Amino acid sequence: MNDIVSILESILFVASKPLTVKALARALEVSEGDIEGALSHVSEKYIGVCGIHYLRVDDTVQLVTNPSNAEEVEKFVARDILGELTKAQLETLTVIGYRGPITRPEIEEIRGVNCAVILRTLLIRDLVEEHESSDSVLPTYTVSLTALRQLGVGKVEELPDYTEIHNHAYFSRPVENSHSETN
Amino acid sequence: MNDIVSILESILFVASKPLTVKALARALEVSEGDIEGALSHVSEKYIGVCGIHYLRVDDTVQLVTNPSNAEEVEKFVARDILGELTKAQLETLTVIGYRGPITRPEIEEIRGVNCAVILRTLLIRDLVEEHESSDSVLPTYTVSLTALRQLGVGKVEELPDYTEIHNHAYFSRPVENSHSETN
Amino acid sequence: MDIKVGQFSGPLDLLLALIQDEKLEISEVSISKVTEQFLQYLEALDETDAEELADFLVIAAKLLFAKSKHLLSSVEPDEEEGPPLEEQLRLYRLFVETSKKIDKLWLGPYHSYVRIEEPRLPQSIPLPENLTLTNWSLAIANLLKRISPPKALPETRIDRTVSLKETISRLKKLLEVEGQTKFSDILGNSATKTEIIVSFLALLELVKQREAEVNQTNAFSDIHIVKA
Repeated sequence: MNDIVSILESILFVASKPLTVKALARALEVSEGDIEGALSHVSEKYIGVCGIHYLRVDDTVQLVTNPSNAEEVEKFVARDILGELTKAQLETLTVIGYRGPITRPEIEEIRGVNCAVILRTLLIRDLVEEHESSDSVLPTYTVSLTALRQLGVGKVEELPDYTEIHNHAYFSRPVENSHSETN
Repeated sequence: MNDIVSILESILFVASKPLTVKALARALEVSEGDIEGALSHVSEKYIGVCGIHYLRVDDTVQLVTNPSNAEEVEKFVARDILGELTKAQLETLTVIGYRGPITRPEIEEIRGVNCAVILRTLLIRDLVEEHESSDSVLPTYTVSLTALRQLGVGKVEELPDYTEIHNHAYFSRPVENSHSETN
Repeated sequence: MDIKVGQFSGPLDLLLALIQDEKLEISEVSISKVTEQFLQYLEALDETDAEELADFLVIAAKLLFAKSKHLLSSVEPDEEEGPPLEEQLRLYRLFVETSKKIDKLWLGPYHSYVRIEEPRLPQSIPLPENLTLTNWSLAIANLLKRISPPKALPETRIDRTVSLKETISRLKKLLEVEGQTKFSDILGNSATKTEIIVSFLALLELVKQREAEVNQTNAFSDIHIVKA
């Protein structure tokens, strides 16, 4: 087993939520005393000027951002979410507009890149809607009314060259290459 | 404004995704040079036995857990299932890792085979990244931070025998070949 | 050696396997030795996969080119053709050996994890100003442009693949009718480098099949082709 302090740092980092000393002791199969000992090292390190701080409330612990940096962090989060659409976000949105309802693997097949993070952002910004599909395990996506309103159209069929692009040969190809791992 | 290193740590901590030096400079309203200076401090701190590690490929950075703690961390987060790589995927990823940023024709020159489909698969699996190149018509490819996380290294330079292979003369002189016969 | 179609990740992988199977080191001589086996494998390839066949044909052309250098002295190595095949193969082998180490890391116990921050939402989210119909149409046009080339490429490769077979049968017919010809006549005036390679490949194939014989009076003169 590695250095228990190092392991605790890793776990507190990924957890993104408060963890109890008891839960940590059980997971690492050590005593609560050992955890307390390691946590005292963690508490000395993530303090002061460090951008990541150690926070303890009763017997729950977690890592959080340094409160002094709150303003910059908020600004970053806001800008990250509120700024203009990136090229990739806009492109993903058009694919959903012309081909929706569409699943994530289908979008990725068309764009040729992973779209997980982009879809999450578009969902948070209320530009796409997620639908549980009855005949598939995967949810499907369509552009939201909010996005259509911003574009000044009433429905997706009113998007520029809708019929032509909706039926475009590059999109209509069956999902082929994703399985041909041999090449 | 607080210590730029501290703010960077906070932002990398909350971002939960790879960030570019450019995006960080814009968010903090400082020069990219200032960001680079601060990142060099971050890179020296989150390394070695520390539970949090610093990853970098090209101009993209992210904080992740120390790869040595994977076993314990996996008790708290869903295990990454990236699956095995096919021989062709492995070859292509290796070429990109050691020779990236690299264009598709350059990869094909080394592998002697068309790599369009395999690159698409690697892009969809988020194992390589495509970069629009300003000084070339062709996009270049690097391995992604996702791939580095799976390989458990902080940067491509930590890959086995990186310097030797990265600097391998493309057209090695016949005299130099005697040593390559030994392996 | 029992070789199966699709077993190799490419022509260099096959070439490497053939040389290693003969327990030879990579050299001009060893590559020359396995040329015949390489061509045999080519015949076993699924011809419907034109793209794969084309990649194997490029290496086959290089192999035959190297083999014929000594026979036909008018064939000068072209600087644009890139490094000698043995150099290319050594570099490729270096990456194959390294990829095995990468595989160990890939499957090994050491992986890093990212943290997923709970989304922090501001009170109200304004709409992105750049979501306009103009940008919309621009984005979809760019995407369509970007995803078109990978599909166009195989078509040009198919042309090349088809033309090897066509060239062989054209040459065969020509010899049957005329009895003899010259290499320059086969090429015509506007032959591209690819056409020269394909024609040369076709000629060597006919020599191999003992359908034709070639001779040349001096180093840079035309090649005379006679029906065997």
